[in-house]
Amino acid sequence: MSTETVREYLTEEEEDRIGLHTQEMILNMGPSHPATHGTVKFTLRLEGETIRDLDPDIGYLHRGFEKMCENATYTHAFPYTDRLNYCSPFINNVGYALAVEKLLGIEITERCKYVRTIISELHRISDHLTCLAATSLELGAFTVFLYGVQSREEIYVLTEEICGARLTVSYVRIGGLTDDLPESFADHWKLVKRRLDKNLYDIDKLIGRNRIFIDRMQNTGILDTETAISYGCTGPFLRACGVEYDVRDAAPYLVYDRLDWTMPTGTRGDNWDRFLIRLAEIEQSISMIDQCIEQMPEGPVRIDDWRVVLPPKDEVYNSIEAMMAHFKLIMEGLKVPPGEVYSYTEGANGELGFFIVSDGSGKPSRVHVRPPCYHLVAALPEIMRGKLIQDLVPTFDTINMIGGEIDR
Amino acid sequence: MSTVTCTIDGVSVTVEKGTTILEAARTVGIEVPHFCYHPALSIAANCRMCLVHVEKARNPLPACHATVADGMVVDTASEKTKHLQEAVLEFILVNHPVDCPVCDQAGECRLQDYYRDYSARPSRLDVPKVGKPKAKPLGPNVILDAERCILCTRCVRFTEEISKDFQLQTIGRGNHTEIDTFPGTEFDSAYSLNTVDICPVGALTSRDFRFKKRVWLLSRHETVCAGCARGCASFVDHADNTVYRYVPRYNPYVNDHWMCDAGRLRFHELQDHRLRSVMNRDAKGDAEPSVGETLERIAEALRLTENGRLGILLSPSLSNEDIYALRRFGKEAMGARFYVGGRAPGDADEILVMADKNANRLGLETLVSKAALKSLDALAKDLGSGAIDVLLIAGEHELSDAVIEAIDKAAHVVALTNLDAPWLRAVDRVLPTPQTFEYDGTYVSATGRVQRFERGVQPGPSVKPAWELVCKLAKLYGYADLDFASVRSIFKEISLGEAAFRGMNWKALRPFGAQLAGVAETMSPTIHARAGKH
Amino acid sequence: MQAYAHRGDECVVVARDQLVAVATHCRDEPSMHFDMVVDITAIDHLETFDEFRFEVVYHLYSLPHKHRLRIKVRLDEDDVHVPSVSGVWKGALWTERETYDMFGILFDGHPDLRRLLLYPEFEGHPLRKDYGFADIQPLVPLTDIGVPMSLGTPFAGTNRERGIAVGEGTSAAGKALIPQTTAFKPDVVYK
Amino acid sequence: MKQPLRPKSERAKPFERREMTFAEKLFYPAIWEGLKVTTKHLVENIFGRKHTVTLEYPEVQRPYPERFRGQHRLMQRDDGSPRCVACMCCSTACPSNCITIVAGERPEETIEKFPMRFEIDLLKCIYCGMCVEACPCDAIRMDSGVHPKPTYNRQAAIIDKEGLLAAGAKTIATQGGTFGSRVAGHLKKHI
Repeated sequence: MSTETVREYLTEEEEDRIGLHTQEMILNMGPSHPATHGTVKFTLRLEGETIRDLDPDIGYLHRGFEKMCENATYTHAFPYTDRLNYCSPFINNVGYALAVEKLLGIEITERCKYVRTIISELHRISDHLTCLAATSLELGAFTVFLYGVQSREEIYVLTEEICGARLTVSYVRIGGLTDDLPESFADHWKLVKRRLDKNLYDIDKLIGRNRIFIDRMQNTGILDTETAISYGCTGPFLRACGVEYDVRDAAPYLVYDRLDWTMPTGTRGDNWDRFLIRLAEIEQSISMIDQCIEQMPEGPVRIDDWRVVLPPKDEVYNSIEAMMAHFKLIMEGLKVPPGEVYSYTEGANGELGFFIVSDGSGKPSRVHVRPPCYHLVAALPEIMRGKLIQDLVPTFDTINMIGGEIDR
Repeated sequence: MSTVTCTIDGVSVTVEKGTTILEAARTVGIEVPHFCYHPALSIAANCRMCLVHVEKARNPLPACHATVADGMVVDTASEKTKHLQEAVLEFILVNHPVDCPVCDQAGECRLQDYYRDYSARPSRLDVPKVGKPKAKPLGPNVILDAERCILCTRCVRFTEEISKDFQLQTIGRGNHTEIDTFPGTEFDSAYSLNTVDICPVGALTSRDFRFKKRVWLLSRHETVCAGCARGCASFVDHADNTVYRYVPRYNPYVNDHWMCDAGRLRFHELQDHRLRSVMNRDAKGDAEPSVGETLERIAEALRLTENGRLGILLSPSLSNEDIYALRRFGKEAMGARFYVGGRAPGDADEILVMADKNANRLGLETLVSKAALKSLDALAKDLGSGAIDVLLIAGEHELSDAVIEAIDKAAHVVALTNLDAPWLRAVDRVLPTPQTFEYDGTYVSATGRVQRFERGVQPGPSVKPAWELVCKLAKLYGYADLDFASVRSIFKEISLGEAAFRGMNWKALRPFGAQLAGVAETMSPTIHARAGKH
Repeated sequence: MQAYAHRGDECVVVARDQLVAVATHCRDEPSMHFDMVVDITAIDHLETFDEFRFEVVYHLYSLPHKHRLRIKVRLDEDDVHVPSVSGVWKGALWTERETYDMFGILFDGHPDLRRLLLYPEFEGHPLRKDYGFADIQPLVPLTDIGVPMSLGTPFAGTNRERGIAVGEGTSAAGKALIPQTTAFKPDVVYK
Repeated sequence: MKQPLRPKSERAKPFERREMTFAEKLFYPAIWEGLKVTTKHLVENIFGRKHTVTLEYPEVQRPYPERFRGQHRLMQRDDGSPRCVACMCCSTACPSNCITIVAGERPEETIEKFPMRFEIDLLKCIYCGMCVEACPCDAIRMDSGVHPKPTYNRQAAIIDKEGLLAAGAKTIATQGGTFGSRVAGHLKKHI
């Protein structure tokens, strides 16, 4: 739309207000804009290159996750949770399972806790790598993107070995896991780690002290701490503001209180802080997985209660007791006592919450997800107001919006 | 009668003297697990699942058999009792085959339910299972899998006490005991399928329903069997717009827990021979004539008919709402003559089956007075003498050749019916109406019970209930007074205007219905013999 | 006011007119210091309770004290108004919009209460229990987006009101142009 | 000004940011450094393919892991008939409703129920493995090691019983009649 056509619609008052040289204009960015990976649309009100206002328009990937869960058994929801944050499906699986287990009031086995910690951290690395790679890509550092996704690819191969699929894992079950870690896991992890270390080193070499990159990241996308808290921001975003909050530390679940790890926090709350925090967290996650492999005890990964977990297959084939328990779980799903819980875990982008209401039947009466990036995108207009349009790209990248998660 | 007070799981219960612990617990909502106990059958106390601990009693007592005494303290849920339940289940399951995948009972099996609720742990016993005959046909409708049987003898007691034909017995001893018929006979009782319902496990299965659908995939709606004038309360189980089975629904005023085999299996006939499309004799082309267009033609013909020259042949198998709408239209708008047809009478027995095969004769005779209804012979005579120009046939009928011939001569014959029948060849226009399981309505049974049935299956797009068609027809004809939006509004008008129905409420018709005023409650002597005792 | 705990989650049920006062107190009282509203959503109790139908649920968290609280407001079916807490926590801005979108609960005093995840033409509120799992939305006709509104209008409004398409491949009507939404479309399997 | 209340954690480790040195401010050393990395990769990949993770796909194929969830197969009994007894557990457990089974009766066999039709719509299937988990007879498996192949039309993506059986093999699992295999563990556990 040319300047003339815009002018046709302006009243004189508006022309006075806007002035001659700068004119406000409305720009739609998305829903399939190259710099908004994930389907989201921003309606920008621009004055020159300055963003006067911004309205994120989400929902293009809305699949009715919460409604689907109401019509499925508790176990059926696992494939659905895979598709929430598709960069770290294990964390969603674990978060959902922990919520239902909290509602059931059951305690999972020791080994299962360690395995769940390992897979959560594994996918935290994969999520952070995706975020770092995409940020670099959109700021022009294509090689960094390749190194990042190369390591992520290795993690996907490992994921496939653990559960049989790269992305749609559906690995965790209420009361345990579908299966133990494969025997080859520790060896394979060593290979993945070696490649990861090398790639992180290369990434640091490429952009760690590169002024072109740093100038785009440093002092852009700043949100002051008070506002960030008020918006409900969590995760690397909040830690970049200097707030020492991590669910794994504040309310340790699984085995996080037994591991030795640090929580990197930033000082300025800008994009560069978030980028560095993610890099540092990858290192922490690597060390956590190593510690878990070392500490992990032998034992079963499923609890021994046939009202919750499916009996072992050879029992099902050969004994009527296990067969009946199996049928009850398949036909009706596991019965969860009436009640409601809010259970929270640290997702890759912050607090991943599941609010589950049960009416005592085999199907949940309500499942609600609190996606971590939802609150970050909600704060985006606040961050970007008065800033330049080119800063929107790195800011949106380090917020790391995941379409599947925010739209559900 | 004197009462006694006892404590069950800490809850104080006051019941009549002679009540069993199990029934006393039920009055306060405590469920004691049981297999062999059935409220309508004698007490056998052989499954031992209902064992409970009673304070001061040396041994655990079977709750279905032991009667409540004053001051008794019963526990049905403590660790001690739970241990008993686990042990009994473990014992019952020793010889149970691993059959859930092929067993039709899976999904409504007592063993599965109780195992999950009261045990849920592996068996400690590992002995070879006793082999018994599998898939053995006992009779035309029932198949026995003796391995799955837990020998609760509910079926044996049913044939002895309810159907009274003594066709089943237990043979053999110890863990080789089996249910069987007497040598050389087969289980051909008219009530044999009730044993399938009361069988708590998958030992007796229905030959008709076998492997057709898994029960957990079925939807269930309340309905009334329209097979005879008894009007047994029942459930219709359906999935994907297909009826899979009828199951009796407990109604102490009508059928207690039971239902006859013929009534249960009648849905096949109704489904296979049902009319789905509008038929129009003078329609051109292959396209199905629309309901609206056909109704318009009928209204046209009615407008040309003089008052008093319309005949309406009513069937006693129409619902009260259909009859009421037809009566109002016929009487008020057209001054019509009413005739009664219906299905021909058949066999009867002392238990449930009645000779009159029409579900709603009492309703018809109450809503359209008996005097106003003329016989089929009168219809043939009136048609022959030319007293009727237009004949409207509503509902299901079995007509003799003479009547069909007479109908054929009438100038304009319209049918609102649901089944294919020979007399349809004499009809000019047919509008399909739904079956009992396809729409909402009420019937009056021969004993005067008004019962509601609800829609389970969705009929085709051109299938409309008779009352709806009549309301539309009245509108097209130019009689605007007849304008009902739903069955509920018709029933409301009936309950306000008709003396026999006065005070009835659509919602309150669930679950057991209401008694028609002026008709005494009469029950089948056989099935209510035990009920009277309690 | 009524309080209970289940599985360690503490919950308070407050009256609707006291909600903002309670929320402000929770935030400002130093011993509570709930500085973050973690989540806002609602529950539809259509089949469970008779005396109320909806519960609006607020999850609060205090960063320094590390404690959590759930606040509930119960609403009747025919009066689904609740005061907005967006003045207390900014995190309520979107979560309340989403609750409105999914349940049709109206938050009085919310600065910009419109649909968030769904498109403006969507009929009904899908997370209500009486919205069928297999319900299909009507087709939204293509709208003429050639008439832009005056640039002086407030920024808030529905998608279509502020629809000026600038740039290639973008459509201002956005989601409204998606032909017949497939959300919640059933899968018929057994024929 | 009063210091705002903030959570404290022993784990927290604020990192310090290094200011850019003069050399870094000049761009060129950093660019040179980056070029060194990429050149190293280039050289290493030309001579030795040390870093390449890509495969020359149709010729070189990555072996799938043991747990890989690929295309389904139906296991066979010794006589080649399907082990499936049409219990419908898999189609009940399937979250995407992609399995169609019609049961039939064959009175002459010991296990008198069998699937007359067994179809899987691979376009609907989400490869979650729930059906394998739900099968009480070891009849359906997803360990064929074959990934779903693209098809030219939708009909070709529906595999029928014959197709599934052809991919299957004889199972080693036994069902309903062997004793002794499960014994010891439970005896130890409960006695």
